[in-house]
Amino acid sequence: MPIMTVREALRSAMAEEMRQDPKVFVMGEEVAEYQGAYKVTQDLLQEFGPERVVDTPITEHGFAGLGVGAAFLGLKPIVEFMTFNFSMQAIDQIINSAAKTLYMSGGQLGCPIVFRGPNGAASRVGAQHSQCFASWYAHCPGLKVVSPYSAEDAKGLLKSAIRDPNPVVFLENELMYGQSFEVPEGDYVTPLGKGKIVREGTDVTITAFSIMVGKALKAAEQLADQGISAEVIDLRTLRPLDIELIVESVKKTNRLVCTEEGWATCGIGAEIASQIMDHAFDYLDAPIARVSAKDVPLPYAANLERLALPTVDDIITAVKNVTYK
Amino acid sequence: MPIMTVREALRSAMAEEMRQDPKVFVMGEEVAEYQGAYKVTQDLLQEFGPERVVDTPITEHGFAGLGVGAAFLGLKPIVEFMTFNFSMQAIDQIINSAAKTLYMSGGQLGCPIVFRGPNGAASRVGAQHSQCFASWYAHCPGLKVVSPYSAEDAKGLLKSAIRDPNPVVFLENELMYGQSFEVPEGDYVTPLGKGKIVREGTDVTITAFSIMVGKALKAAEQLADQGISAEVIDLRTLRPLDIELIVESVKKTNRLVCTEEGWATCGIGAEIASQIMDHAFDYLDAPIARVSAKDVPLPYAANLERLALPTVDDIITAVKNVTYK
Amino acid sequence: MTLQTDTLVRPTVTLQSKADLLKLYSDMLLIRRFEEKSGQLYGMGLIAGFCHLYIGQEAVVVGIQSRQNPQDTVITSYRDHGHMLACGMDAGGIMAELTGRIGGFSKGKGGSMHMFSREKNFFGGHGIVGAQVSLGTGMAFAHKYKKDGGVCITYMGDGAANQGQVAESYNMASLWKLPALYVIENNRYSMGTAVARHTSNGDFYRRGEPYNIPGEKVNGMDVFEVQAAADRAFAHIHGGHGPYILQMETYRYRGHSMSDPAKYRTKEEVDTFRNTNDPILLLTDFLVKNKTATEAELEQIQDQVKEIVKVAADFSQTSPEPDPSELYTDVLIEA
Amino acid sequence: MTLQTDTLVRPTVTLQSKADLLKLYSDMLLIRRFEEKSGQLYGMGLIAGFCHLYIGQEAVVVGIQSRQNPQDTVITSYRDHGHMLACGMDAGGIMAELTGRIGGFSKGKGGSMHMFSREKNFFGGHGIVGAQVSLGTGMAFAHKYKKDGGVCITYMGDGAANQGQVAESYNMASLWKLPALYVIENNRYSMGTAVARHTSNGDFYRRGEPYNIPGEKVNGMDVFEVQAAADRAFAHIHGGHGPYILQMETYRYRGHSMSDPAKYRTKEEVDTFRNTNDPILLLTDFLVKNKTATEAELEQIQDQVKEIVKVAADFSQTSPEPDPSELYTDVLIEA
Ligand SMILES: Cc1ncc(C[n+]2csc(CCOP(=O)(O)OP(=O)(O)O)c2C)c(N)n1
Ligand SMILES: Cc1ncc(C[n+]2csc(CCOP(=O)(O)OP(=O)(O)O)c2C)c(N)n1
Ligand SMILES: [Mg+2]
Ligand SMILES: [Mg+2]
Repeated sequence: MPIMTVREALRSAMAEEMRQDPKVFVMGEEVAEYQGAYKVTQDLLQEFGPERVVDTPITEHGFAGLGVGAAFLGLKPIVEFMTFNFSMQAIDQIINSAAKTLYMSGGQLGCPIVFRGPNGAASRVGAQHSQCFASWYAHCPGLKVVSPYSAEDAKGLLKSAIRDPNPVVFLENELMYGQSFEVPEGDYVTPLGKGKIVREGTDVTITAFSIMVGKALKAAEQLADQGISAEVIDLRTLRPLDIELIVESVKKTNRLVCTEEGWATCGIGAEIASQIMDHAFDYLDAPIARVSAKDVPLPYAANLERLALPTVDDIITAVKNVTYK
Repeated sequence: MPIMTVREALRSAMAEEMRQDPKVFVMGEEVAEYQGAYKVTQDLLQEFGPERVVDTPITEHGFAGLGVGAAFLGLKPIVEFMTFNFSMQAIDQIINSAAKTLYMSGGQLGCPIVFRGPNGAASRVGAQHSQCFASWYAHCPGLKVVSPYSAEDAKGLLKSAIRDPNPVVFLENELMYGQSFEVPEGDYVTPLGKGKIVREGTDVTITAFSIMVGKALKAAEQLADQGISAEVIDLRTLRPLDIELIVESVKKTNRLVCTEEGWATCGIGAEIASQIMDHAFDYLDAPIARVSAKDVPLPYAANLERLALPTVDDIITAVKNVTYK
Repeated sequence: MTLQTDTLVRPTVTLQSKADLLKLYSDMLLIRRFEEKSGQLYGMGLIAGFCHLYIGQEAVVVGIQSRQNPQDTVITSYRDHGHMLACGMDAGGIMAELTGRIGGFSKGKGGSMHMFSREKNFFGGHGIVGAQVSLGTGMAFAHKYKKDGGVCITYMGDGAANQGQVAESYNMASLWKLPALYVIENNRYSMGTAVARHTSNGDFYRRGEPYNIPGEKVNGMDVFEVQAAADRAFAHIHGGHGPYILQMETYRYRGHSMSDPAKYRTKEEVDTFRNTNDPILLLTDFLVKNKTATEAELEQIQDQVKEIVKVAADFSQTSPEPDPSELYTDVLIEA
Repeated sequence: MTLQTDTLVRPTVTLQSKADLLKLYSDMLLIRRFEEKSGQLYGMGLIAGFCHLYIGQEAVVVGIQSRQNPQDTVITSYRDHGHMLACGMDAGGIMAELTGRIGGFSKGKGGSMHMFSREKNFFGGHGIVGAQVSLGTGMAFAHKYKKDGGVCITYMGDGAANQGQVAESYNMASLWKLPALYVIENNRYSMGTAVARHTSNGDFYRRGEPYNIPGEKVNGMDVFEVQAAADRAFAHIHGGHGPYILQMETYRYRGHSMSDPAKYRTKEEVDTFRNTNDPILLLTDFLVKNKTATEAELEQIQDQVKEIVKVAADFSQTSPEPDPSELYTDVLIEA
């Protein structure tokens, strides 16, 4: 299988879908002439021209709403937020217009749109540029929320998201853009709403999404050396959550550690923990542990930033706690 | 003790604090000449004049930011959102400017501001006007998040919020405004960060906030008739959460039902459930149950709206499930 | 503002057939009567929540609608019943939505503020002040992208005109020369706030100037002036010159919504508009004075309108509530 | 734009003492050298994340700052080092923040984009494009509320000027006649997007017209023109007439941030500004031609500036990282 970075995977997902469906277009800040602030849209302008690869002014509220309106008329916009931090400017349009209109119209007016861009912490960019919005978006019915880890999934899930008739929030990670993975050739899609066991194990289940999958896999490796067999689940989609997959795993391992890079409070881990209690309480041999960012705005200083974000060691510690080792 | 509506309680909290501290002022849509869209600011203009009771244009983003800027210079703004749904327009200023600046300034620049207004469902106002923002705000460090039930707490907590040197998100409920409660006389405050046992019980703990406290109390009454003794906790503050109080209660009752009017996913109930697992897993005799709105945008039709929102019966059912009755 | 229609016969008018003129009358009257009935049903508890009546503003939407093309699309705020009727949406379906019944345009799930008709090119019905302006700009974007010759007509209130996303939309619409007509319905109040208290400059039509968007202020009580302005606007837009702004000076007779006692203005102010500047009276006057129609013909229309509203009201009460299973449908489209 | 300062002696200039004139020189030079050093430290990996240099734009902030009053407050975006230095904040404290050390103005927790000094009336340093404009409007509101005679000076970029909250702020500032000076630093690019590609009309100073806010376009490379414009603006604001907008035509020599190769413009374009329109060269020329200062005096200032920057750079590397316990402090103020 060819090797591809996550960046290339995302780009080829967009390019392939744009080739196939003239209704698909990309818009956002610096996506065209600059080739993308993080180069995810590189070469798209050259191939598809300025009508389908549209540089916007820095007005997220307006251009997100514009995207939703275009979707109402049947276009399939891909709206890039330079980072998801700036989606806060536009969040009313995402929630109140994109997510709720199908319901409010009794099924008449769908909104086939993808909001995508890097989410969560990058490196040393400070509190305003580092927030993880996974749990906010996952909270809201009417949306699908996706957050891939590998290049294979980044491509397959983004293609699914673009084809999906519903509004999809697609949370990438800047630090992942340059990472390489094996990627199947050709036109494949990865279904939304399905998690994936990325490492099998028997003693504990670790859930993760986006960059945390890599940390969970590293933790699992080190734990294996210490005789603990961890099963790692890449959630991939956060709404709807593939709870069956987690339940099955927990029924086997009887222990669960939920990881995420954002804040814990009302986070994805909290949701999984609650649902597992509903579905597999009697299988739990230990309380479910959460690993997350510390409950502080992300600091700039190198040492503090390291302390604020969840690490491989944090996962290992949590696993040891729930396995009482 | 005198009887007061929640509306009057909130108003007297603002009036008392404005009398005491000339730096406190109120701003928002229709707060002055119209006397408040829901009359919470009635008479304030008459007493304090247009410089301290400020009608704004319908520009939440701008006036919320304006409030934060004024707070940076030492004023103590009370920013009313006509409803919290419209806070989505302004949420970047609430999170990125109000909540994070103290940290980003190394403790130099605090932001003593209160964002208040009705939150969650009113009656038949449809999906765009009915969202509960409790879990979104509770997710974010740097904020305090308060959501009172009784008039006594509405007054005492709002006074604390106004005096607090930090940004406070104060979530009211439109349907509660007209409800009457006994309220102590004089200048009292209710501390932020403390929950309250509003009914003692032994068989199960029910947590609730805002309008759900009333439903939880009604459920507890009916359960008592059926021989089940429920302890009801009014959370009052959602960030920081008074987890000790809940833990103590669960250690006694060994069962927990978390209620909220908003959506369950990544909600307050999920957070409480997760924390209780951390702190009292071995005390739990049943999985923690959540009662919440159904996972759909709020419908307008009377019958559907009734079905969408959590009811007293839903709480009773959940309690019976966790008590295996 | 004073009566003007009886002193001037505008070019647009002379080109209109009797049928067209009577349709203006009929359309405006339908809105008026529909809204009056809505108010009654609200009073009877059959409609709940927010309900914003359009009474007084009828000439705006009827005038514009009469000059637009079939492929043009419309989007507006929560004060939307008039726009839906003008788009040709069935009165019964609208009224049944107000009562929250399955026969409503949104199966009862949307309510007064949230109705849509793809068939009639009506795209809501939006409850967030100003949101429809970015959305409408996106619809204009889609018209251009699809090269379907359509124009998106976006209505907003005077209060909405201050919203930041309106300015953002103007900037993009002008930059990309989108076929967008922005109609500001200046009914002088944003809820209880008079224009002079929400902006230092009520010339909203000039808000496009910094973005090179032309605009005009129009007497929105006079359907002929509305038509004439619409013609100028569409000519500009069809010429490929990008967006246009029309500020319609109008007035709402009722409170902001059903719960608003409207204490912020005097009875005299309301009466002045109602008595000397009512869009339907003005048009009636014109039709009669110019002998376009007889009293009898007008009465016939009145009867037809009455009947439509009656049928709609009946339907809105006999159409059943949505099935409980509807609670869970339409959250997502099955992929 | 061509050299102008050697052909005209402006009224403001004649009123300035030699010390004042040399302070302009010294302040601009300090910013230039400080930023050059920041770029070096970034290259060495001592500064990380985003770092936006102000090189080329020095005349703007130095010119304004030289005409404002001590009680006036300042707020700007992430391109903030120049503003902080002009406010008199210690270069070492700024540089140590860039390196993320405890001696930084935010104890290392904020970084390049997030620094503040209550003492020097500098209120950030904000990373969200346009956010500082509403915040600054609120600071102006507070000046008026407190009747302290202060003006809030809010800086923003050309890209930021399109943000909706800017329009919302203009509306409120004008409605309430707030003492607000908005300075748009038009450095011709919003990241990689040239002005003509982000708006159809680059006359940002006219964006206030729909709200009755006066504005002017100013040669922001000429510190004297900046000063003269600032005087007009402050006179207007102090007269109680509300806000004022100054659009400063300027240029940034470096990329948007350290990671930007700036391929969207030609080397010639940059060189033209640098060689014929550099604010420091222009002032130097003036000082020398008018015999205000000798080469030796200027060299002395250059040495002083060099020393300040050296000391700052040293401090930024010797100041320790914040104690790990700092992770949990400053989230909330203890009530
Ligand atoms: C963002 C937002 N803020 C506040 C509201 C509450 N609200 C609904 S309508 C309205 C007044 C709007 O006035 P205007 O734009 O003049 O329209 P009109 O009602 O006069 O047609 C307000 C404040 C809202 N729906 N959305
Ligand atoms: C709301 C928001 N959107 C996008 C960004 C990313 N971003 C940071 S600076 C910038 C360009 C701003 O250009 P301009 O306002 O002209 O200021 P300059 O950098 O030229 O000083 C962009 C797009 C951001 N920080 N905030
Ligand atoms: Mg109005
Ligand atoms: Mg710029």
